[in-house]
Amino acid sequence: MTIALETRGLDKSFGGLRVTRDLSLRIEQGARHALIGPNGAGKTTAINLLTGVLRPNAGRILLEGNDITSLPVHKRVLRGLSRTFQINQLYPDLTPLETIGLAVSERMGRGGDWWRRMGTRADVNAEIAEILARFHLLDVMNELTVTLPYGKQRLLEIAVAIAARPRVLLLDEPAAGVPETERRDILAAVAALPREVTVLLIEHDMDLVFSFADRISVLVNGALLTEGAPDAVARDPQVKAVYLGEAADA
Amino acid sequence: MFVRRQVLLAAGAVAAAAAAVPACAQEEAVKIGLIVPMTGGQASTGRQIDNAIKLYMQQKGDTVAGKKIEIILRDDAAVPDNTKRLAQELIVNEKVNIIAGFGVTPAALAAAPLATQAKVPEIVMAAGTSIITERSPYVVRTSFTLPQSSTIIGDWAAKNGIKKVATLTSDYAPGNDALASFKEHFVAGGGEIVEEVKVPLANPDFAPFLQRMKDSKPDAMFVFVPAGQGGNFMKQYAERGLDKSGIRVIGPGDVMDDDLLNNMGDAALGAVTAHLYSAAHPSQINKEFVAAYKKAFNNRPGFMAVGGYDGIHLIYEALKKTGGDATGDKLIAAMKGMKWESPRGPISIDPETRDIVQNIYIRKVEKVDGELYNVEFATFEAVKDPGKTKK
Amino acid sequence: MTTLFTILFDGVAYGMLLFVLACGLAVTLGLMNFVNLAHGAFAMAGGYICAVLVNNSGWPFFAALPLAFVASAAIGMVLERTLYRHLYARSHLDQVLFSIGLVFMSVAAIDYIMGSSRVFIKLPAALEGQFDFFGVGIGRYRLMIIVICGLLTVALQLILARTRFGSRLRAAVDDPRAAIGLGINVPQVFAFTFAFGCGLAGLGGALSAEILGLDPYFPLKFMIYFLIVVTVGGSSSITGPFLASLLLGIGDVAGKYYVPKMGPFVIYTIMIVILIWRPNGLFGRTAAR
Amino acid sequence: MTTLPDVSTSAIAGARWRPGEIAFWIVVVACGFLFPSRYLIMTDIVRLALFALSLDLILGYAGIVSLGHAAFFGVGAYSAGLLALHGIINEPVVALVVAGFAAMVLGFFTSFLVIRGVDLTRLMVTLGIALLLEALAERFSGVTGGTDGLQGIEMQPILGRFAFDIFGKTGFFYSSIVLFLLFLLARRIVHSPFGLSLRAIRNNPLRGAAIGIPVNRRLIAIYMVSAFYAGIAGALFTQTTALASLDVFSFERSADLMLMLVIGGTGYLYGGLIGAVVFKMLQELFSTITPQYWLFWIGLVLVVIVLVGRARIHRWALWVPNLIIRQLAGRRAVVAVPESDPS
Repeated sequence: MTIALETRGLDKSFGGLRVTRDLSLRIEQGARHALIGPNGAGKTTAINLLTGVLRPNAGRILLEGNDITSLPVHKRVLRGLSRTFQINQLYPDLTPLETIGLAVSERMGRGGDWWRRMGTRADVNAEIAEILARFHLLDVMNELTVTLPYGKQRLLEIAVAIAARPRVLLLDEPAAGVPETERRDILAAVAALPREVTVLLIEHDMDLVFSFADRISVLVNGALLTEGAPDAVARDPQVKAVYLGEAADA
Repeated sequence: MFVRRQVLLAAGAVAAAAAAVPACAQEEAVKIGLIVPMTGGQASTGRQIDNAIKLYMQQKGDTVAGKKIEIILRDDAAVPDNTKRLAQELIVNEKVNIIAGFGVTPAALAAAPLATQAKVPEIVMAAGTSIITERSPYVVRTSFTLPQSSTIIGDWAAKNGIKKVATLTSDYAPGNDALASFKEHFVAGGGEIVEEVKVPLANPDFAPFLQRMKDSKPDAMFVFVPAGQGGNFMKQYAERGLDKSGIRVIGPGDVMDDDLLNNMGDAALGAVTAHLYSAAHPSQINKEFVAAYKKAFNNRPGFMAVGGYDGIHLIYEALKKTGGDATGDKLIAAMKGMKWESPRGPISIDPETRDIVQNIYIRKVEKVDGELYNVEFATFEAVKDPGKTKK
Repeated sequence: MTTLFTILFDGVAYGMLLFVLACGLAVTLGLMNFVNLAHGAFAMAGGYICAVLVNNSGWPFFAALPLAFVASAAIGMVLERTLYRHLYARSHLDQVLFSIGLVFMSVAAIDYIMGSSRVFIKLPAALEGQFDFFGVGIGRYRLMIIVICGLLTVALQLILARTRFGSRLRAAVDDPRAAIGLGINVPQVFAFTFAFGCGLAGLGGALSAEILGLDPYFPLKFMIYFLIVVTVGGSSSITGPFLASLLLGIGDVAGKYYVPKMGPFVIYTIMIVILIWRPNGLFGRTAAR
Repeated sequence: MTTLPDVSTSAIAGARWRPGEIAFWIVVVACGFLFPSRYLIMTDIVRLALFALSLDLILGYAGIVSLGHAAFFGVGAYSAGLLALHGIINEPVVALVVAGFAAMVLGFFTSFLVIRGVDLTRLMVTLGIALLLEALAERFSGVTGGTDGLQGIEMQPILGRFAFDIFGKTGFFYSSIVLFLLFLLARRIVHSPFGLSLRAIRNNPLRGAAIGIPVNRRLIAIYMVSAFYAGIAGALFTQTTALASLDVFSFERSADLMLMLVIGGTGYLYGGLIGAVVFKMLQELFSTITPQYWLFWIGLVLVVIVLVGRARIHRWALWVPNLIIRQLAGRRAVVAVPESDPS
């Protein structure tokens, strides 16, 4: 198996606070990998390091064997590393059509076109239509994002990430805050992600994690506690102690 | 969702249309478009001119040779592109017969081509650079030119024991005019310029420049700052102790402008300037003028006010001469060579250059009845603009 | 050599004056993150109040100074309660537009009431002129400015460091949200500070009439200087603006003396460089959020 | 994918010309023929409109605030003035474009200072740059004429055929055509993928990068375009008035510009144009009523607009027209587009 995303000895400190400690992850091509950990374990920082929002103090990040440690966010996206956000990071004033159109245009390298109106390239349009259809957004494609129901916004969040046609997708709590009625759509969308896309899922919801992941890494206090197949992790007494016990209360 | 925008568009367009409705009214009146700075740094110039014209029309009535005189006041804030636009609109829309005012040289220059094209007299009541009257055959000036007073103070200084002079002038055309004419005459008379500083026009803090003046240890300093800045200059002059160190102030009279003089404090005492007008000019007509102006506006008139007062007088007299015919060419012809007694003394319009010919007085600041005045002690009669006669 | 000292002396006096004029603005920005371009209008108000009292009502200069402070502070308080407080939550752009509007209004209003020409305050004779101190020319008036502004600065430091109000203010500037949590009435602290800052500006305006000149365009002409003081000095303490003021004062005076035509150019360049290099000011600690 | 044409038409829909827009431009042209005596003020409005359009491009679309946009206006103005004065480029249209590029070059270099930092830093840096240029222009009075401005500029006829006349007819049509062409370009830009990416950046810069938008590069690009527009506006100013003075850099010019855009609203291109019309009319009205104190009323307008809230003002202004539309057209007038705060 080839390694899609790998970190080697990542370290990040804020002031005197070391929030990521010597983090080394290896995520295999096509894996459904979950990163879990209690609150404050450093999951968000890890994702920010992976996507390039933050720069590590030490360590390296490799995407399909290439060092991307010093690449800015947008270049990582173009290399095939895309993400969703835990809290929707959408464009309130844009429609789903425009949002997806933007992502598709950027991926095709047409995002800087200033001489051409949106919607005049057939290849771009076809892909927009395909993605909107796949995520059940066609019916609302001309509504402003800010007016959409939360579940639809959540779908759009994932759709935008997919529109960048990633080879590695980071899903940051995709189902967080979604009402029960719309939850199934989200889960279905996640489950229907193409097999060749490697997924790193950052999640609190253990049901989702265990139904989805084929491998789990547990993060505690910024360091990797353990890693393994779901049942192995579930049985791990250390994990039970620090994490599952807490989650069971929630 | 675009309806709102369309409506806004349409609303804007209609508004634009409404704005552009021409105001056309033509009756038996002579309209004068008065364009002066009423706001901004040069505002005091505009206010004085406006006041003086109001005073004159109050005294002499608003009808002359059977025509009603109508003044249309516009503020250009001394910004030339405003001047040009306002002048054009006054000429085209308001159909004014005369444009007048012009606080600063660039403003007067900006309007000159319009005067030529429209054959409308342009009465310059303030701006003092020589070249203005050469820019259009329709320009007539009732204020002054800087070389008029600067050459004379240059000669006077050289003859009265002043050997070394430091100069401080505002860095714009009138300042440069003043400096050049002073230098030429003073150096020709055997004087020496030991320090030359040009101050930005919009600079309020003279202290560092004054320190330079002081360090160069001249007998006197030649100062030109535009009307309105003189007060600040003299304050700092005193504060720096230049009055105590025996450095006298000489220059054209702008720095000792009458409307500020009394507030300058005793440091101004003894400053010698050459200028066209002093509120203390000892003539009956001036006493009446000063009294009336003070009564109406609670302030002493300065030379800008006199420029406005004479300007409107010139228009009245020219209209009398043409019998109310306000055609540009006829008015200009009538104005050429006109002579009269102004509050500043006898003046006339040079028939060749259309510039003013006037007496230049050497004055010294003294205390009269507890107030500071420029007291005249020598007179150079009928001075033409040396900036032109030279050519 | 003596000239150098005179320049330095003038620069310090100028800088001190700028500090008194601008420190209220620094607090406004630090505390409420409010960009008040109309700060100079309060200074102008103080200046004109002092001028009217001294010139028209015959008050002694030193009696009129405190009143300039009180009156400007009162105006500041009223405007804060009626207008400013509605704008704290708005964007910087709105705040800038609003305060520019106020500047325009104040310019025209003063022009209407007081006329457009420059106003001078009649000074007691003791303050006029210069005396020699080992060959260095010392302006009496500037010396007085240094004394008054120096005392004020010390007093401000003491108030901030020693009093209960000072510690509340510091807490509120540091982190307004935490301060509210601690039970500090931040709006009240702010209203008071705002008024105090306006009062200082008014006092500065009265003092500066002699040196900077007082006319209706004062708020526009000196706005950029105040902003430089605050942006360069940072808004997290008053030491920053104080040092920035001195730097600006000395730099400006020396620049005009030694390179007469390059003066403003030097100042603006320094400001831009500092802003790029340290966006929160030379002495600032935290981001202006 | 039967929905394909649907997506395409919907995507283009935003860029389609609306009747209101067409009416707007018809009125502009009509003004040129209806009010031959008002060419100068109309030219002034057209120039301001172009200038405001330039600010709208960065403020309304990319969310960059600026208090010193006059810097580019001034550079354009002096470039055009110097080109004409020294006879370097006599053809006004070519000179216009060259002046625009001069401003654009300045925009490129200053963009690095402006794209970083928060609003306050941007406000200060832009203001500082404009003041700096003003000081420079004053310092090098040998080139710029200093306080007196460039004197003696004489413009050659446009394309060798249309001479600038004293009453501003040529100037008006020339400026209007330039405005219209640049407006078309701006319209195309904002409806392009590039323009859409700017709106995305303004909405949410973090997410912008996360979908692969090179944020800084886009901001620099639009800043340069905006500088180009402002430069053209400045050059038009010089060419139509044959003047260029220090005043072109003034803070008041930048502040007025902000006011215009605030009146008209940001982010839909017409805001600047409408704002310019309304602002100039207000200024004209106030200064006719009271030549001394018009500044007060302008200030009051600003204060009121901000206090009441910009979005609310626009809603009020449109309440009556919307009502009429509802009555006449029998359809729902949507006032839904929120004036999103640009900062």
